[in-house]
Amino acid sequence: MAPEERAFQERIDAGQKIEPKEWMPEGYRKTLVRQISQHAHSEIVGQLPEGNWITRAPTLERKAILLAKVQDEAGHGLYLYCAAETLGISRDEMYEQLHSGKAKYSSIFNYPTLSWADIGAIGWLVDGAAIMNQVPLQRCSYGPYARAMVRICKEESFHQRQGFDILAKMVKGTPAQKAMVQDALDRWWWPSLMMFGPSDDASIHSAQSMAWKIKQNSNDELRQKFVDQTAPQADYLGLTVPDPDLKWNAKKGGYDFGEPDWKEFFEVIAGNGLCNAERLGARRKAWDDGAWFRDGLTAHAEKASARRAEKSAAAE
Amino acid sequence: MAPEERAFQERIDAGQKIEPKEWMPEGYRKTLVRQISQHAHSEIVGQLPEGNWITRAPTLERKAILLAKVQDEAGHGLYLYCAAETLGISRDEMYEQLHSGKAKYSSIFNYPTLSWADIGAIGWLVDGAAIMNQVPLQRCSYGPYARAMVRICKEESFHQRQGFDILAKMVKGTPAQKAMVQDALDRWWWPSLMMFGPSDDASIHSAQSMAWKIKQNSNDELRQKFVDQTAPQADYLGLTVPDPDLKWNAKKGGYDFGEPDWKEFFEVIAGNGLCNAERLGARRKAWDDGAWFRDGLTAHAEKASARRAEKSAAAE
Amino acid sequence: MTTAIIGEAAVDRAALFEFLLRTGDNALILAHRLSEWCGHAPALEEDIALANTALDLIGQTQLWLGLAGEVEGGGRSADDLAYLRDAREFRNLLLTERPNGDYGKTMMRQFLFDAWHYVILNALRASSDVRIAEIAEKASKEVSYHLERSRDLVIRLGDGTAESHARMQEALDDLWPYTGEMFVGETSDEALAAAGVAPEPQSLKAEWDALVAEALSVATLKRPADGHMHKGGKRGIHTEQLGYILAELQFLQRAYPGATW
Amino acid sequence: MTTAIIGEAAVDRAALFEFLLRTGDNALILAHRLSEWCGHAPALEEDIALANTALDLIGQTQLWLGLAGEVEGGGRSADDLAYLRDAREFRNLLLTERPNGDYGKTMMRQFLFDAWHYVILNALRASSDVRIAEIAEKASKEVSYHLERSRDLVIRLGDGTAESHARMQEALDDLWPYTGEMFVGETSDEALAAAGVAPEPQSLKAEWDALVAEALSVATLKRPADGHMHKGGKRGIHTEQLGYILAELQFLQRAYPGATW
Repeated sequence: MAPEERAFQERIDAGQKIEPKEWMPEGYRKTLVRQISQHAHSEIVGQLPEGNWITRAPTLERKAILLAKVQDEAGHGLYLYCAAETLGISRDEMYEQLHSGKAKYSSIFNYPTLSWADIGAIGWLVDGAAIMNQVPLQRCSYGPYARAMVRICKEESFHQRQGFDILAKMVKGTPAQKAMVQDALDRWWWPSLMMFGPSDDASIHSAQSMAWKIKQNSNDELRQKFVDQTAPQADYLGLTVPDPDLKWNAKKGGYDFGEPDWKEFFEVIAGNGLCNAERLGARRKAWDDGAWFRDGLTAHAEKASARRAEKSAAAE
Repeated sequence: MAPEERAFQERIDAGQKIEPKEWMPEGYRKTLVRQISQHAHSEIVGQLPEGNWITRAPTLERKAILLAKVQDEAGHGLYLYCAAETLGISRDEMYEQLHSGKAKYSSIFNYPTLSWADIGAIGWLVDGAAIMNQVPLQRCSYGPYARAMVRICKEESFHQRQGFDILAKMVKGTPAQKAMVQDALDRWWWPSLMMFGPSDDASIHSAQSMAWKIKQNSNDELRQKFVDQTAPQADYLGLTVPDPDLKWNAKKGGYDFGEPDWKEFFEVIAGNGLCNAERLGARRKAWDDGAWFRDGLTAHAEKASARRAEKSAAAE
Repeated sequence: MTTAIIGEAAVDRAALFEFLLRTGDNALILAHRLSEWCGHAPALEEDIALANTALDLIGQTQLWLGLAGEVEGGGRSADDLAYLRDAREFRNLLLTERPNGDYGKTMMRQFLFDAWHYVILNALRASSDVRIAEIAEKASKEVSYHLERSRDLVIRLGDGTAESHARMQEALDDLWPYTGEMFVGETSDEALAAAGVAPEPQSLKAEWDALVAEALSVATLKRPADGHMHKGGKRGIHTEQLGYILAELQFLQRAYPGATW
Repeated sequence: MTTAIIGEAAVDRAALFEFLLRTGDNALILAHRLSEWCGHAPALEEDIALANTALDLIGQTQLWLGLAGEVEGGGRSADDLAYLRDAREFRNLLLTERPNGDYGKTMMRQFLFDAWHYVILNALRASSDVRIAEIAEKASKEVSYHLERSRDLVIRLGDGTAESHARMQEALDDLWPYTGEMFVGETSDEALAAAGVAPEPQSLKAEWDALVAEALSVATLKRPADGHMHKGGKRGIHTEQLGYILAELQFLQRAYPGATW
């Protein structure tokens, strides 16, 4: 290990934050860029499955809450792109990677939202799993990312409660509403568990990320925590988790549960989810159709600054 | 009057039909092209206000009937374009005139269809008025036009009955349905009366068209006939015709009725109806977006005929 | 007809109800159109701004339609009015239901509406009906920000590239015939104006004209001539667009009648 | 579960109901998509042909869903089934709900569906359930004409200009992953096949493959590789498109419950 690398690791071990202009190993920078931009892309693509129900939200109040949520998510995307930019990559480069398929976004957004209960389930399960992943990131070694996470986690836990509230209202409603909720749980349960990624045994990245304090818990630890938190909530809602192996294990003080269908997981990652083509297509189209808009703003800014220069030259 | 023109007029006076390749005055040809192509354009544009409700038709049966009707109308467009083509103008030229705004279509289609009752009202009133105009055209002096009209009139009267049937069902339904029907009558009554055109006193074309037996009745005559037929039907449906001046005049054996708002008529003709821009825009877009399609078919036809020629050359 | 005693003024309850429906329906339908952009805007900042504007408008819808239901006195909530009326009962301006088109058209529609919205809300802050004055007070703060944004974008895109200029001019020309309706008074407006509840529509035109002319001039866009103007929205005669908007907006309430969400 | 005695065969009533819903829903949803073209097709002859195809499909919907309601035995009519089920209860193939795209894509979707529709209806003409055999007899005549038309257009456009070729190839590539679902059997299919009521879905693949391969070859189009195939429609897991289709399709029945039209 080179001396500067050793010094870097010692600072991390001492719990110090790394800041943008400081020296860092290329692998650290690359890992962070990959992870933060993937996270940012997920926020942006994540607007689509929820946006799908804004125009059909069942009350004005629910519509307002969903609009606010989607707005927050776009805001999270913004912080995260900014955090990634401190590592020397531009937002346009990151978009380019998303649009070309080089960069990923969370696979969960390749599932369709098929009923209003899905909006609740996304808040409860998907945001719930995201928070589980993100809470430790508030203590991540990279300063800008850790600070972005503080703000994001606060809003996400608000979203999670709102999602749960949608479902809590629906299960007290008509039989059709309750069936919608159960159906949403049936469809979103396993994909949510898969959000933590495969077992760490399978991952080479994980050990290094742990050492760098980019990652602080194993995928399996977080998944266990998620199940332990979520299973009783499902119970409270009067729902059945679609896992026959789920049961309380008093000895380990947590739930035993079944293995997700990783074949499906890798299929969706590979682009074969029901919505992959539509999600990426929508983002590409938004970008391409918006080229004239962005060019217009740039041209105006140039004109305006030329005019200011002219004016100040004339004034001298 | 030149001798051939006199001979032409004598044939008309004798009730003979004029056929495509025969000599005819240029004015006769022009009048017919204008009238037939305008009629054809009306059938085509008329698909749009009705098409607006196909996807929302309230039952499968009503949807099927409406589809069949719209299909008939496109078919009428086809006969009429063919009839006009016998006068030496191509279908593409006629489209060009429509798209450039040079050729008109019936102004009635620039009103929006705002409820399902409008579909009934269009059948009852708009097709009803159209039939009133078209029945005499079966005896028009130009053979191809007269023959096209025979077929069209048969189908139109079928459409009219179907439209009336929609309304008859609705007025026996809920108060909301009955209100929809009255509202449709309120909006379509006057535009339907205007379909006969302004009073003939105002028209120079009319006298010549009558002499040529292109036109057989005055606008006012036909309008009177339409009101006489329609007012009792409104009564039968339990509806109120939105004309305070409408009343039976036993002496003349017909109804007295008020004057349509000709200012509105000329506004809509001038392009200022609620839907003018949308209707013409939709037709232009269909045509422009379809260019690659038509080019593809043409290219294929050329390839196929070249292949056939090659084959038959090889066979010799 | 019944009359409602508000402060000092007695106004016709039906006229007041109509007025509140119009104001609420404008906000609801425009918010719907803006929501259609969610995730599809040409820049992330625009996604955020659109969601924010739509959110403000939905909040205003709740207030206006809530008050409308109260004034009507038939026990209808804001949700009932938003979700259970058919197209003929909607009172929004035709402008608000125009399709989004490209982002420039959406912004031009927004600017033309915001300028009017800003002027009318300012006037309503002095309404003799304190409930209206209070809602207008809150809403006008939000709308002054909407106007600042849409004016700014119209200027930047109008005076941007040749293409952005052409798109903005086309948007302006297309939408212009839908602006006249904002200043058309119905008979019910006179009574409301007399009672100091709401301004007469035509009284807002000069200020709107000035706001629009200033921005268009900076944007290097040509103000279209005032030709024929479409109208009908205030009497429930809409374009064919509204029916499709409502089919989507109202689906859940219609498909699951009586359910609470 | 109850069983229905049909001719000689006793089949599971629920399985039969599911099968009839699928067949009816395919026709209904595809007809809806075709209807969206009304007045917008690239040639007048195409407007006529599309309306005609949609009309045939609506007629078939009435027959299939009518029989489905009869088999279910709960008093639901074809209209009840078409207008009062939500998206999760629809059983159509995802292919039928794909957006129209350009006219080439619409025709490619039609061809891929027609070829399958033709093959399955031919098989159903020999169904042990005479009611199914009768409907299939009628429908297969119509569909053989649909197939003739869509095959012809795919060929002419595939082997037309460079642009029409490129558009058709893109349409084919986009739609291909939605074709696998046609040949996926659910457990209920086995019982129906055993009773001679309906063929097993996978048994139709060879004939479909041959029909499609022949036409694509004449059309100079490249058959995509059989990669991942989407499925879900038969179990009510649809794309996000279907909800919007139903909001529009069902509006009047939902907004005016119990009214007759």
